[in-house]
This record gives sequence, C-alpha cells and structure tokens, in this order.
Amino acid sequence: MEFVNLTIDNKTVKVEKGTSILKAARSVGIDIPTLCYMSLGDMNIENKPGGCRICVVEVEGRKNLAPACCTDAHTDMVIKTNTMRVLNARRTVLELILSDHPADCLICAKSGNCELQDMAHKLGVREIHYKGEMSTYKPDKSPSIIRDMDKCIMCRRCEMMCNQVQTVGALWGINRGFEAVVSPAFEMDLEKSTCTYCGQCVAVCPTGALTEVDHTNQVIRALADPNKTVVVQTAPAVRAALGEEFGLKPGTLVTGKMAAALRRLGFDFVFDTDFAADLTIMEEGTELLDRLGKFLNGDKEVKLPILTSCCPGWVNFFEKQFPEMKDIPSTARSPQQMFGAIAKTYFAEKIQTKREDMVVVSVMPCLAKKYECQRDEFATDGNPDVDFSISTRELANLIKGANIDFNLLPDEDFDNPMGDSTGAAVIFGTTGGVIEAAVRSAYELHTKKKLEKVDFEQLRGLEGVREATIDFDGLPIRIGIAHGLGNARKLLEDIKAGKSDFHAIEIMACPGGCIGGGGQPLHHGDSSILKARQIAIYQEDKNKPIRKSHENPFIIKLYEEYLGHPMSEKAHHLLHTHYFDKKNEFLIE
Amino acid sequence: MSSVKIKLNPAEVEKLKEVCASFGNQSGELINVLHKAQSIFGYLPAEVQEIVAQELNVPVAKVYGVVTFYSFFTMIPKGQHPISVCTGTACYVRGAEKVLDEFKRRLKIEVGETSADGKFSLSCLRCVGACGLAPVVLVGEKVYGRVSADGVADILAEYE
Amino acid sequence: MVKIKSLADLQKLKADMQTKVDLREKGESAENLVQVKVAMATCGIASGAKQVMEFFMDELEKRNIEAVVTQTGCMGYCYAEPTIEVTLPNQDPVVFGYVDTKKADEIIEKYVKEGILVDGIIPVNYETIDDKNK
Amino acid sequence: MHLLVCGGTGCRASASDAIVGKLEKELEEKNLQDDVQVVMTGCFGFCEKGPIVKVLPDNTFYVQVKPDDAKSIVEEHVIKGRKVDKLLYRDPETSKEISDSKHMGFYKKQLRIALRNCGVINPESIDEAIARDAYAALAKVLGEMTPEQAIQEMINSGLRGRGGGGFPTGLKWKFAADNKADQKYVVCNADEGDPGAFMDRSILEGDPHSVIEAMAINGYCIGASKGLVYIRAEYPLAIERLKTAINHARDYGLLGENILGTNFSFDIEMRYGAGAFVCGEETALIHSMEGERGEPTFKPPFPAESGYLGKPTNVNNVETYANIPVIYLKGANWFNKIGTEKSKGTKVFALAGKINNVGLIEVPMGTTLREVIYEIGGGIKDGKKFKAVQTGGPSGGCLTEKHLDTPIDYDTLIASGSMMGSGGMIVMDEDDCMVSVARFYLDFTVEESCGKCSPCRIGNKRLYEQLDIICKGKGTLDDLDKLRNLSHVIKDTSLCGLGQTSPNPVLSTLDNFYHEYLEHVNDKKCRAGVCKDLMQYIIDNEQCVGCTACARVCPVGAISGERKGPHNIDQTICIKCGACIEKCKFSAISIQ
Repeated sequence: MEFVNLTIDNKTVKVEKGTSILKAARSVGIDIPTLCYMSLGDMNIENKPGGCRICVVEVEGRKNLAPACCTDAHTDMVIKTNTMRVLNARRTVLELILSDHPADCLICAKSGNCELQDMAHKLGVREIHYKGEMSTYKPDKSPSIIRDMDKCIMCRRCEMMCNQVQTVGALWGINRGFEAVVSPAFEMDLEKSTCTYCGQCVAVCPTGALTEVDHTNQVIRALADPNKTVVVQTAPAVRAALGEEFGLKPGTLVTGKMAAALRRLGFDFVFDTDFAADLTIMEEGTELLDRLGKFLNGDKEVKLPILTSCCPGWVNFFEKQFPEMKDIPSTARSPQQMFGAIAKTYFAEKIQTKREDMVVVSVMPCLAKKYECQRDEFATDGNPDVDFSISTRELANLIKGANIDFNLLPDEDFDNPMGDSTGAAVIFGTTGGVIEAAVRSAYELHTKKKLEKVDFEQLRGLEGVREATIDFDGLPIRIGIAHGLGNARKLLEDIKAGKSDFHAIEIMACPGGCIGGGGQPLHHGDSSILKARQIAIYQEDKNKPIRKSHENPFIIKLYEEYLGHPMSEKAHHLLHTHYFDKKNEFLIE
Repeated sequence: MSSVKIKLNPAEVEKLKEVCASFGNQSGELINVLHKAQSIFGYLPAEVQEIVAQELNVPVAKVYGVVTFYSFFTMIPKGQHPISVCTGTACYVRGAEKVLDEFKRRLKIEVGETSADGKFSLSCLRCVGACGLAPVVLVGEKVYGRVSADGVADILAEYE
Repeated sequence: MVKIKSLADLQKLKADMQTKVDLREKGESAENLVQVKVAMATCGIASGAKQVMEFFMDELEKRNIEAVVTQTGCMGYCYAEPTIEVTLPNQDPVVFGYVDTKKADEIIEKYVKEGILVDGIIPVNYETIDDKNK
Repeated sequence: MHLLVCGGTGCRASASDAIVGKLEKELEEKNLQDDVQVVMTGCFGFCEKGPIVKVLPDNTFYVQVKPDDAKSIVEEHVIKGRKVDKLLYRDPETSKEISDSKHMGFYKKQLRIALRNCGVINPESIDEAIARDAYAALAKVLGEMTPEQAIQEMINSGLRGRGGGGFPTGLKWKFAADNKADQKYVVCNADEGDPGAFMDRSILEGDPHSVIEAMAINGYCIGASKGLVYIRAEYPLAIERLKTAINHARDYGLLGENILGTNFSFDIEMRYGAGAFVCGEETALIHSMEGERGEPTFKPPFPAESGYLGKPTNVNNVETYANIPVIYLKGANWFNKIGTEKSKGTKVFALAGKINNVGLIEVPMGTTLREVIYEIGGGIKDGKKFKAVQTGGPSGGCLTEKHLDTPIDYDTLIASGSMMGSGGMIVMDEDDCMVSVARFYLDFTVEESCGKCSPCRIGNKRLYEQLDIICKGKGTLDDLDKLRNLSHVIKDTSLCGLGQTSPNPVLSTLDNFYHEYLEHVNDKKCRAGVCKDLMQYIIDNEQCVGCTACARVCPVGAISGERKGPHNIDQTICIKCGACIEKCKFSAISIQ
C-alpha cells in the first residue's frame, strides 16, 4: 500500500494514496463542510459531482480553490481549509445557493433535518447579499413522493440514486444553466414516469425538495373519530431505526417503546406486520415448494426461479420495466397487504366491527407502501385493506406532536392475535431476511426434518448481489439475493437471457433492504447507520423464542379458524394478487 | 408538455427506427440519433423522444435531459420560415439587438416561439461566422447581411 | 482510386500535382520570379503569340528557370506583335516586340539569364501593364 | 490562369457560389474553360470585403464581387488583361486602388501558417493539398521518427494549444502516450463556440487535410488508431468539406489500415455538437461524444488518463492541428523562432466589431494590438474613437488604449486581465457602453452555463442581474463592490474553465472602465447612449411644428399634443423604441 504525506491546517497527515483531501482532513478531525457529496462507501454508492463547491480548500501553488471531495491528496500538498479566502468563498457560494432557495424553513417538511439549513447555521449566514430571480417549478405530488423543485440545490444525489443505484431512470438532469434541475422526462408528473416510489431519492435529498406525502393528519383524524376502530401495524425495520429520531444510538431496538407509544397515541389495537410476515412465509413458501415440485417433475408450464414479492418498489419496477416477466414473481401479497386483508376480515369479524368502521394504519420504512395500499386490487368496494401508510419518520413526528417522551416509555407488548411473530418475520427488514425466513420453513416442510441450525449466514451480508446453495436434504436449492434495483436488474436480465440457474430469488428495492428504506430516519450518507440497523434486526431474531414462521401459534390458529391451509381458495382470495403491464404505451399507430 | 399526444407519421417513425438501427441502437449514439430525428421530423416532440429512448434502451428522462441541454435541439416545431438572428459579439456590437427587437415587435413573438399562423419562428444563434456581414439574419438557409432594424420589414415582406 | 502506399508514391503524386497549384504559390511571390506576359489579344494571336507563349512555358521549365508565364490582353503595340513583357525580379518591366520563337530563345538566354538587353525592345517609357490600364 | 473564389461561409452567404457559376458560364461562352480554372477555396480572411475573387498569376484581389461582375472579370481581366477597377480594393486612407493583396494593410503584417492553404487550394481536392505538401509531414514522421522522437519534436517546437488554455501540445501528447491502454483516442475539438470567432471553421472549410494529417500524426505519437472530430452541427459547410476530405484520404490510403506501407493504422469519425458552448471544455466534449449531457467533470482524471469511453484521449483544437504538419516539415527550430519567448508561432484571430477590415487574420505571437487594429484592421469604422478591444470571447476581458502596445501572447494577455481564448477579437468604439458589454457577455455565460456547479449556475445569473440593475440606473456603489467579490469567488470556485473565466469581462471592465460604472450608478448616465433606461427622448418645442407624425407612430401612446402645437413625451410611458425620432421630419426629437 502506498501512502502520501501532506499538511492540512498545519497538521501532518498520512493517508493511503488515492484518498481525497476531504477524507484525509476528516481523518485528523478537520471537518470540511460538504453539501452535494455523499458516500455510502460500503455499498459502493457515492455521489461526488463536485457541484456545490462548498468544500473548497486552498492548495498551495494552485491558482483556484480545490474541491476537497474530489481532489486527491498528494505528497507534500499544503492545504488550508479555513483561510479568509476559503471562508469568504464558501460563504459566498452558500449565499448564492440560498439566494435561489425559498426561505420557508419554518414550515418546511425538512426543517430540523435539512443539510442546507445545517450548513447555513454552521457557517453563520445572517444575510444573503445576492438576490435575484428564483427558480420556480410546478409542484408535483405523486401517491408517495412530493417534489418541490424550488428547493432543489442540484446536488444530483437523487439522480445518482435513481439511475446509477436503482436504474429506474425516472429522474434526470434537464435544461442547463440557471434553469437546470432534476426532473422526470418532459417535466411530467412523477406518477407518469418510471418511478417505483422506492423513495431512495427522498432518503438522500439534503433539502426539502423531495419529501414523502404526509399522512399523519389523516391518522390523527381517524384516531380522534370515536366511531372508528383504528388498528396499527409496524413493519420489522421500523423498530430498528425509530430510536434514531429520538437521539438514540443507531441500532437501538425500540420494539417495546414503540408499542407503548402507539398505544398512547390512541390506537385501539397495536399489532405487528411481523405477524403478516409469518403469514407471507406460509403462502410464499408453499408456493415455492409447489412450483419447485412441479418443476422437478418436469412440468413445462412452471417457471423458475420464483421471485419474492414483498417489496412494493420492486413490484412497481418489474411492472414498469419487465412486464413480460410478470408471471415469475410469487403471487403472495406483501405482509402489509396480507395484514390489511386479514385485519378487515378475520379480525374485524372477531371483534364484530364492520369493515367501514375499521381503519388500518401501517408504519413502514417505505414510501412505496403508500402507493401499494392505494392500489385498486387491494380494496373491497372502494374500502382499502390498509387505509394509511406512514413512514418511520412520520411516526416519530406523531409521537413528538403528542407530547410523548419516547425515551422514558416502558417496553410494552403488541396486542393479540395479530401482534405475535417469530424471528423469521423480523428479519424481513433486511436484505437476505425474507429468503432466509422462507428457507427455514420450506426446508422443514419439504424435508419433514427439523433444522439443526436456523441461522443461514451464507444468506446474510450487504453485498449487492449474493448467491448461495442450500442443501434441502440432498436437493441443492440455488438462491439468489439482490438489493437495490440496479442489482435486481442484473438478475432479471440473466433470467430473461435464460442464464439464471436459481430456484428462488429475493429482491428488495432499497440498498440494505427495508432498513435502508426511503421512509426511514435519514442516514445523511452514513452507512454505519445501516449496518447498525441490520445488526439490531438479527439481534431481535435471536431474542425471539420461536424463529420459524410455521411455528407461530397464532398463524396456525388463523389457518385452523379461517383460511384452511396455505394457498387455499380463501387464502388465494385474501392473500394473493396478480400483476399488470405498466410499461408506458405509445399512442402511435 | 401537453397531455395530448400527437400522432406521428408511421413512415417517419419507421425511418427513425431505421436510423436507430443504423447506429447499432447504441446508447452512446444518442446525440447522433437525435440529430437525424430532428432532420426527419423538423423537431423533437415527446413522442419522438420516447421512440428513441425505447430503441436505444435508455430512460426517456435521459433523452429529455440531453435534448434540453443542447440548444440545437428543439421541441417546438419551427415556422415555415425560421428566422435566426445572429447575436454573436460582432453582430451585437453592430446592432443585432435592435434587429431582434424589430422582429419581435413585427411578428409579436418572443425568441423561441412560432407565429400563430405557423409562418415564422424566431431564434437567436451564436455566430454563423459571417462577421464581415454583421449583423446577420438567416431566414431558412438564406443569409441576410448588414441588416438594420429598418430592413426587417423588407425581409419579412419577401415571405408574405 | 490508386492507393498511396509509400512515401515515394506520395512524392510522385505531389510532383504530378505540383504544376497545378504552382501558379498560386508563385503568384504569392511573383515579384521574386521572372514574369513573362504575352499579349494575347486577337492581333497577337494572329501573329503567333500562342506559339511564343507555349515556347516560353516549355523552355523556361526545361532550362530550370522559375518563372510565371501568363497571357494578357493587348498592350497597344499592335504594330509590333507578338509583343511580350518581361519583368525580372526587382526590375522594371521591359517590352519586346516582334517576338518569334527564335527571338524568344535569345531573350531567355541573354536577358532572362544574364540581364543583357537584346534587340527588339520597344522604346517606350517602360510603363507597366498595370499602369497602362489606368 | 486561375480564378480563386472564396468559399468561406461569410462569402458564400453573399452568393459566392453563384459567382463561381457565373464565371464558369462566362468562360464557357468565350470557350476559355480549358485555359482558365475557377476554384472555390477556403476563406481568404478579409471577410469585411467579401466575396473575394483572386486572379492568378497577377495576384489581383477583387473585393465585394457580385455574381453579375463575373462578366466583366472574364471580358475585361481574363480576355483583355485589364483589371476591373470598380472591384479593386481601395486603401481607406489614400483612396488608392490596391490590386495585390500583399500590399494591403490587411495582409501586410500577417504570417500565415495555420491558414497557409486557406484561399490557395481547392479544399475539396486532395491532389491540390498534396501538391502543397499535405501528408508529407505524416510520411516524414512515420518514416523517420519514433513516436517518442516525434513527441519530442512537438515539445521542442513550443506549440501551445490554440483553443484557449495554451497548454503545451507536446506535453499533452506525452501524457497521453505515457498512459498504456489497448485503445486510445485522438479528438479534434471543432466545437467553436465563442460568439464572434470563426477561425476553426475557416480552417476546416479551407484546408481540411492539414487537420486530418495532424490527427494521424497525433495518433501515431500517442498510440491511437482512432480519431474523432467533434464539430458543431451549425457548420454544415465545414462538415461537408471535412467529410469529403476524409473520404479522399481513405481512397488514397492516407487513412485506414497500414498507412503509407507502415504498420500504423488510423481512421477518423465525426461526432456532432448540438449547440453547447461548454462542450469546448474537453471533459464536457467527451461526455457529449458519448451521448450524454455535456457537463464537465472534475480533472483529474485528465482525458489523457481516462477520456472517451474511459480510454486515454488527447484533445486538441482545429487551429492547433493546422499548425502541426508544417512544424514537422520545417522543423521545431523553424517554428520556435517565430513568436515570443513563451508563445511560439502565430495566432489566428477573428477580427470583428467596429473595425474597418473585419476578417480572419493570422499574425506572429508578439504582434501588438495596435498593429492588429490599426494596420491590419484598418482602424475604427466611420472614423470613431477606439474604446476597447475584447479578446478571448466570453472568457476574456476588455483591453483599452493603454494595452494597445502590448505584444499579444498567452501570458501578456492574462497579465492584462484578458486571455487569448480561441481568438475572437472584437473592437469597440465610443458608442459601446462597457457596462452593457459586460452584461452581454454574462447573458451569454448564463445561457451557456451547464448548471452543474453552484457558483457558475447561480453566481453568473446574479452577476448578470446586478449588471442589469446598473444598466437600468438602479445600481448603487455597494453593488460595484458586490460585483467584484462575486466575480472573484466565481473564478475561484467554479468547476470548469467556463465559470473560472466568465467574470473576466466584468472584472476587466471594472478595472478599465470604472468611471463608466460610476456614471451609471451615481449620475444615472450612459455616455455611449446604449442603456435605454438612462435616456430620455425629448421634443424640442421650438422645432416641433405639431405635425402629429410622432404621436401616430408611438406604439404606446406616450406622445400628446395639439395639432399644430408642440408635442410632449410622457417619460413614464415611453419605452424608448425610437420610432418617433425616425418619423420626425423636423429634427425636433433628441435623445438626452
């Protein structure tokens, strides 16, 4: 390994060759501010267009200032990060950015969590000396995401996520000069674009330009309505991240406090999406075994691999970009929707409440869930199975707004019957988790043998595309895993080309899986946060007394009392779905 | 963008697809393809960009991003007689702005627009390299040199 | 089309083409060259100016004298056709009358090569054609 | 006898192709088509007086020729040997006709290296080019030199990039040569985007083979077998001529496999620009060639390391290439004797603006601005007073009287607050308002900024707005300080050359014409009478006869008055269109 020695603010620094000035400076505690720069290094995600010019520093012998994020450190460089010249330039550039940014911080959704606001604070901007025309764009509200491009600072993070990481191609830089902005084609609404609502653009947006559609008011209204029974479900990944919004260390599990908070918010039943995740394994696992069995028996009608279908961003992706493959994914609905369907039938009957009087709220790490619960196929007579889906961030806002001191809450349990779950369900929150949960059950159901060890380490990790072979008692099952839609695309292209030898593939739209979802507390480019959440998820799994879905007593009871058996007609009706070709059609004859 | 989709001439669409194929449907040839597309259709409406996107297998957002980056590409159909006023420096210091203003005034359109009857469209261009004739105006392919604001009416009259 | 496969090919082509553009190079530096203008109006041609001109062109090249031979209009000395005007570098032009190929040979050998005037000069004030036309 | 007709864009715009047609027709009628050759050449440079027809061998230079003049040229000059007086150039000072271009002030001080064949050969004939030594340098390099030697020769010549930056060409080649790769590229930047600059276009139109040859030499030196020309789509003639030249070179085997019997292979493809000034920046150009938005990326990595398709790439501009074959033929030592200590050779300028002889000129480095403007340019048009000369296009600055005797080279121009740029040179006179000129350039920059980095995207917009406020008479002294600070920050922090130089017109006018800024700010006056908001149209009651003509023509109804009585202009309504002043037959309206 080759090293270089340089001086930054009179400190001698030794770093590996190829290290940027920014990283070199940070390694000795000199925190050069950045705005457009963002790195999730471990996941190979980096945004450094060198566009904002906030991180400029003075390099001796160079005629202009150098951007620290994309200038490599070289031996004998003498760098100053805080001279008069640098400070003036940095502040002037920030003032310029602010001069084209609405000053409505007080009412902005990102207020308090905005990197631009933080920067203005850090640099102590008290006056904007340069004023002039401001960019104005038509606001765009899709079912999941709001685009307010007046607030865009052209950091291009969203564009990078949408194209390089997700290969969705919904957002691109358009126009040039002062009019340049990131937008869908023809400045059409996001809803009409190839957007999957994965929300990764929102997750990385440093300002209020991209935010989620806020449903907290609808939830408050439902809670205040005495005629409504309000049921809440919380997705696995939420408990591993919610604490961050209350100053807790990333990776702190707050399952018990979360249940307590939801109860104090006034939800009538505090349930868990994990319950539905166990149910998903029953249906999806059975479908896998069914297709596998037919396939091995030479049934030409059956196609493999089977792909998971829990992730609504992923469903949107293949419906819009690979509609010709829409018969490959499992028909099992996502846990959110299975939960809603069971809540408004089985459970509603149990508590003798009419469907219309029940409101199902989901708390999700995800923005695509907002769109998913609005899909026509998930409603009965216009009444949706899940009424509102709110993000982890929105839940935190609800709790804060209700004057609840989250950190002082006791740990409480979920309610029954739909609050009980297994360790298999909780790992749905991370990449590799769904397939591991499926393997745990499918193995036992297929081989009729008990698993010696339920931890499948070979399925875990943060590698973008992973593969493993699991021995089903002599039958080698080939499993693929992809997270991030760009990685998913690679596997899909292979299947399309007939090059795939997998029996089952798990796909999650967001890098890291749901722990890195678009609705989670903002990571601001710190990938250690995602890792901590993943560790927490596996910890929760370990803590659970039951770790295989088919052993969940309430699931067993649900089949006994209501559904019959997996893939029964009733199960089909309530728990399965079908997919649509949503590729944009041209109106050309 | 208007929500009403326009109907493209099928023969021209076929030609466009052939153009894409002649460039091996390579995404790197996007700009070359757009040049040819614009010469086929006269402009690049959304529908044309969608076909190009599909043929070259690139997101349509990217095609739009490229189209809006380069001033040579236009999404507005040009008038029957496209008028381009050179606003290069040489023309500027010799009074191109007054000439441009006169065209705007007489045609009642702004730069980048097409007159209501579709007859004239007005655009600016940067230096055709005929600085000796500054200020220069192009109507279609025809070059008018040493144009003054007074001469604008005469030029327009040629096409009335 | 024949490919140029070597330096020799290229040089040969250049040599072939040289004469074609020679005029332009020499035109640029005409005052450093011998200029021969042959009056080629009707009267001159009738008196054999064309042959004289061809003779000059061939012979000057054969004898390795860099010169520009051009035709021009009537010089006004119709009585002495064919007339030619010879301008040596940095000298005033001299007009010769009654030039036939024999005379032409003499002009090349004596005047052009050595600067010695020969018989047949039209005794005028050495007005150049350019001046004359004004 | 040869009749050379200028086929540059400027002259063609004035129907020079019709002249060719007419000449040919006339010659045919007189049965002279075999004796007299009509050739359409590249630009002669003297665009102000175009279309140009040059008659060889007597080197007669006809100016402002119209197609109808073909008859007199053939009948008078060709047949009778008499020069056509009315088509001769007249010296603006002595009013004497000058028939030989050499004696014209415009050409006297010029030294044509890059333009050596422009206006001399038929650009569509490879044979004529070869006769003028085209491809001889390539033959020499391939036959006698190793790539290392050839690069060293280029370094020794001292040639610097003519596209604006002035980076030593030989060194650039060396970097690209030093990076090993299976494929490398040679790129010719022909995306000339400076408003008011047309050097590259003229070279491509007049002498395309010199560029092709130089690219091949470049390819040999760095180990590239592929060349790309990135050319503006707005240059149809240059594209056509270049394509023809490439095809001819291929036919002759001067492009393609095993050139001149060696194992060096090289071919050239065309890529088209689509109207983005920023694509003159090499990383932006490369992205554009790859079918992307032409946004620059941070260097390093330099294209020499990772360029087109991620491969080592060398980018040079057209004029740089045009210099190269001669350098190899005549030797580095010949070339580096021309010019100044640090800037060798010549530079082509597009001379335009308020000057008598607009055109394309090539002068040795070290020529003074005074020589260019007064001797070559023939002084200021209409006897007005010289005010400033703008060099380097939107990246350059405005120089004044006091800079006139500065020898022009890369370094002196930068020291004077301007830059060489690609070679636009715009002359301004007393009627030009320097604040407006700065605003004009910023308007250009704002439109051409790619928008990627904030100082350029927003900063230039704010600069423009500040200048606009000043032009409208609403500026304050404080604004002038802000302009200066903002300009410095934009230069200091922008991502690419566009932003790093875009404030130059502002800074140089602030430095050299601060008094004009002060007048706009303090006195609300524009001495050049350019800023509309600082003018008033006034009707002189004494002169006005009350004919009502002005009131009738006023588009906004700002003029009132009784018939036969004096009229008055309401300044709050007046839009200063000037219609009234044109209509008034009694000189009663004036601008104040």
